Amino acid sequence: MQRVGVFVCWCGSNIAATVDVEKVAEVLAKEPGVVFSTNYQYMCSQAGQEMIQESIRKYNLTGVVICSCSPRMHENTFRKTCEKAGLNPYMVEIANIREQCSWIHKDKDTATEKAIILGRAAIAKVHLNAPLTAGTSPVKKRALVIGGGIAGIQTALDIADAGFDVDIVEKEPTIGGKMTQIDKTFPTLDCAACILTPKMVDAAQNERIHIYSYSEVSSVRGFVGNFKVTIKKKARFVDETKCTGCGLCTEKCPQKKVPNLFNLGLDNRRAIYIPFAQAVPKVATIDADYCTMLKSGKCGVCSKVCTAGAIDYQQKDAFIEQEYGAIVVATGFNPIKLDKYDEFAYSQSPDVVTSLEFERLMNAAGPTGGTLLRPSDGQHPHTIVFVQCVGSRCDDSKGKPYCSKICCMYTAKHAMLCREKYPDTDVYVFYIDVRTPGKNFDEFYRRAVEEYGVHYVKGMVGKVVPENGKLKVQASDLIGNQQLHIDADMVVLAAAIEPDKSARPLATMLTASMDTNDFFTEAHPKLRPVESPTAGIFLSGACQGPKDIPETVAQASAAAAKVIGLLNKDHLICNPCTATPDEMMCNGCSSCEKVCPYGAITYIDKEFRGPNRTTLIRRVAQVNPAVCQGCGACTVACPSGAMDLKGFSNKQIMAEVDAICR
Amino acid sequence: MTYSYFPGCTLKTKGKDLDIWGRASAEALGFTLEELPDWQCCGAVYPMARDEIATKLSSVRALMAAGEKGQALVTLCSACHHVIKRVNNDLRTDEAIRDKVARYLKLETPYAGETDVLHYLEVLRDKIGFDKLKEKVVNPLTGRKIGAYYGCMLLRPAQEMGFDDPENPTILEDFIRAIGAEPVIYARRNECCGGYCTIKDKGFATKQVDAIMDNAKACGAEELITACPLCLYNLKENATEGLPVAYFTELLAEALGVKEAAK
Amino acid sequence: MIDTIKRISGVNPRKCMKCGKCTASCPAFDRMQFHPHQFVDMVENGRIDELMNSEGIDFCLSCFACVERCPRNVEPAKVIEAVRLAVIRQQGGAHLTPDEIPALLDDELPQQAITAAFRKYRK
Amino acid sequence: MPVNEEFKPTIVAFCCNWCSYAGADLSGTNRLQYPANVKIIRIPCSCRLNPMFILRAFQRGADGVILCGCHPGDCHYTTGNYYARRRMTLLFSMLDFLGIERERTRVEWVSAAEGAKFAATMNEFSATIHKLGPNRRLEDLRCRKD
Repeated sequence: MQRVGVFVCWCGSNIAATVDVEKVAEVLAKEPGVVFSTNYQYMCSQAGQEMIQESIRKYNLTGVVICSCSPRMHENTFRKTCEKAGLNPYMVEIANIREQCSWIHKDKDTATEKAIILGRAAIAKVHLNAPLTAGTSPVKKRALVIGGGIAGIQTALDIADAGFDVDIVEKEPTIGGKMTQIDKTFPTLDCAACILTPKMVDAAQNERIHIYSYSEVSSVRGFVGNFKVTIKKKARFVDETKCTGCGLCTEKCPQKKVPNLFNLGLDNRRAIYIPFAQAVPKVATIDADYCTMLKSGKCGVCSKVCTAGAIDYQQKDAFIEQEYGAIVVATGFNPIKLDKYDEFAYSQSPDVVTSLEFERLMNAAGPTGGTLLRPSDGQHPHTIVFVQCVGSRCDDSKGKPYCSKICCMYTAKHAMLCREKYPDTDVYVFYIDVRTPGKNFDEFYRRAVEEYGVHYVKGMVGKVVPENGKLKVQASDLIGNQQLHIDADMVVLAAAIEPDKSARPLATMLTASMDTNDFFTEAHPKLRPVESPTAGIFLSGACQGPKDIPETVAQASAAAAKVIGLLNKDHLICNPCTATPDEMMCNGCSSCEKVCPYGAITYIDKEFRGPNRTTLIRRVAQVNPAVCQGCGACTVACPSGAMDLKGFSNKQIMAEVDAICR
Repeated sequence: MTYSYFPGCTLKTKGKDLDIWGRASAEALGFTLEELPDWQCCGAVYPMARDEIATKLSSVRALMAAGEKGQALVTLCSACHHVIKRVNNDLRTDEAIRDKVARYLKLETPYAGETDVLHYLEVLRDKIGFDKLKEKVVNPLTGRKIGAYYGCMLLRPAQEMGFDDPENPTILEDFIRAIGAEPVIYARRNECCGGYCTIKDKGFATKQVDAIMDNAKACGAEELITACPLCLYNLKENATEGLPVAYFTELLAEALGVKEAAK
Repeated sequence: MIDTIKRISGVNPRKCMKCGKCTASCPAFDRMQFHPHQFVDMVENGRIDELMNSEGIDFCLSCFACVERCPRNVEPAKVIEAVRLAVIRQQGGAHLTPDEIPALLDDELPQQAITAAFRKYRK
Repeated sequence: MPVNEEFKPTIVAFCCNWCSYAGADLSGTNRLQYPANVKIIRIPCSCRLNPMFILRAFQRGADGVILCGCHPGDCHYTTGNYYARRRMTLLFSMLDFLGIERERTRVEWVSAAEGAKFAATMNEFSATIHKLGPNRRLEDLRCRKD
């Protein structure tokens, strides 16, 4: 029989307001094996922890039950507390009487009764706990960053700076991401390329960074400290080691009618291309969907003009295996498709554009060389209407339920730049709210209104009608209580942003959780914002939620710091709650081996002593505790009941069941 | 294929053309419209009030009559289509309405929206197929530039109607292509014509219709087609300087070569 | 009365985020004293009498543009319909009487228009 | 069957540590109420649930048992919830054979972000058990106190 101590926490009034903590402590004191029971205001505080340690020593406790908040919150805290007092940390059980009791019930009697039952279950379990010792596993000192936008680049640079090797996997032919397409950045209006491209070069030149461009992660196995990743290098039909990036092929290629995705299809490029002049790596790529040579075997112009002999039409996808200690997800975002919002006539007129397309139209390296011209007729627009919140802040059935966060600011930027470059344009911004929380953000927006004369109208556009070369915009002005009819030359839609489509399958590979909008979930929304709940997976940038550039960079560096902290360790403490077979009961059937997702179970032939001094060799299961993650699938698959899980044994769970149903 | 057919009040009087050419074309295309024997007027507007049951009953009776024959219910008039489809949707999704209706009509098993409601155009698109229709055309309307006027009733609210993209529909354009003419896409084809407000305020309908006509003309349309008698009326009677307007069934009958015989 | 409107319409005006897209879409804007977003707001704040006595509630065309385009699925048309019904369900609240009809007819006006008007304008 | 006013069902909820237990915590954090007769047992993964535990619960007087795990495809251990799903399907047919109402056992996928779904599921499940009344079929009478 264990000597159990019970500690009931008030959590200030969080628990004590709805649970009679004194009564709980009193009733639980009468449970078998309980030698000490008390309650205290903040059990997790210094004083509370000291009280627990003192009681362990004073009453010779062999098991501790803490009735407090969720074990997801403070289980580790209390385990460490008890360990310091000489108790095995796995002799601690938590009864969750806050999240799963006091916070969800209003009636004090009911909540108290439930708290007592939860306490009993924990006591019943702790009686069957056994001291556990965690093993260790080595840490592979190399990190993988998935996504080579500004988030991925920053994370990689910081990790490399700390002296660790890091690989960037980028699905496009160049790193740089969305920021390469942006013209100017708010609120300082410095040019995006001027601040981004040096970082891209830094990444390329850093000896510790390896860039896999035009590549994807195709499988992930293993666990924190020991991930085994397969990277698929897609065939680009150009030998990266030979290509000098001279660009001659991209001028000579006869296939001229390929939509230029870097300019969002606003102009055309060739079938062999380098996305933009500052691309890293500066290597050509053949677009297999359009290349005549690859499709019909007739052409070969690029191969003829390439003096480096880099063109390789036979190139195949290549697969690379690599081991990593940590993985950072930096898959970023995309603007949503706008076909569901055709009241704005996006698919009916080329002069209705998204904000990202507008960025390209304003960009000196864009299709118009930086002069703002209407896509339909190449004329200067004189009246421009910006529409905010297109697809953001919607009911689930109508779009994205969240605020995309960056649109208010970039629209203010667009409006301001239009007025600055072309003072003869009338610029209207239709908004629901202007959201500018950020350093110098609201000042920026006010400048757009006061100094640059942008017409901010509280209201929404209801319909855009292309007619006779104009866009007839019908909108509401809620403060003026009128319906506005504006003959505009261009309409710019601030489309909601969503996580990149590659994120969902990646999350499945990484077993990292996502929310309903496909943003990666952080381990704790406030206290662990750059870690995924899955150990060893870290989050950087907009894959976790909408973010602007400064926030992305901040999170990228934070994720890097977490990775560095992990890679600095030589060994990781493993989870001691692993499966363990009872060799005497094991009949060697292999059922457990088949269900183990980690390959942690193997079979060995072992000699056993039989009756009358005979020996016999039997085939029995063996679990590698460094690999076992403790899911318990094998325990249920085992037909003879030989397999059990430490910390969640059959007996322990049944004791809990009995205590609850008693 | 045989469908139950709900013509509606207007198609028996002022909107006979929509009906006659629709039936003649159906015959030519190889499907049968079986008029429900005792249909009652649908009420022309969908009863939005959640506390009104009586106004939904005529639709329910028609739906159940079609259901008993195991047929889908086809309509031609877009108002009837709107009302019947939405009432059907109510019965399908709203338990309270379903129960009330069942008690009102003394039904042993409540009607839960089992019958499919199809617009004639949906039959052409989803059951016949515009490709098949194209093959049956004997008299292609080559060279005619036709603007489709959808109006409100067929499209909105899209979540309930499920007819087509409510802001950029294509079904009538595909239809126009199938009968050999050239569709003209213009943005106001789903803006309201003024509806029943024409009774009290012709000027209002004129304002609406003129905007629609200007937009259609600017985009190059030379004539308009519609599926709604009230839209047809407003477009014809209340336009300051309008384009010719016809029911889509008229052009269908013309293309199939059954127009004259039907009259 | 707020509850009556909420009951008839089944609309929760609290879902509205005051973007004004309904009013931007409304074809009958000019004919109405209060506009769709105001309807939703006034029901939320209990200003029902004002609404019932306002000009132009009969001008809602039930074209459902506001319903279709509302980002929050508020369905303003249902609110307007509920207010209109609250008016015509009162004694003498009808907006159209049978003896007015003949003067309004012309040869081509479809039955549909008369039926619709009767449904919309009187008990 | 008339609802017994006095009937306070005992409901055991097995929640996987990664999704559903966190979802239950979230419904607490958001103060979403569900009946107090639902008691949660934390297990590492839904695949840790031995169907025997459910039978044990019924034997000891539970009136309903619910298993909550990660959504299919989202299992922290990649495939655990698929095993759980298959095992539970078998258990359902066994419960049918034993004559225990199938509605007394349920499997739900609740993610760590679905606090509202967790509370709603528990409310609904508890209402179902209320309708079914006390579980007498499998209860081991030797375990009863009264």
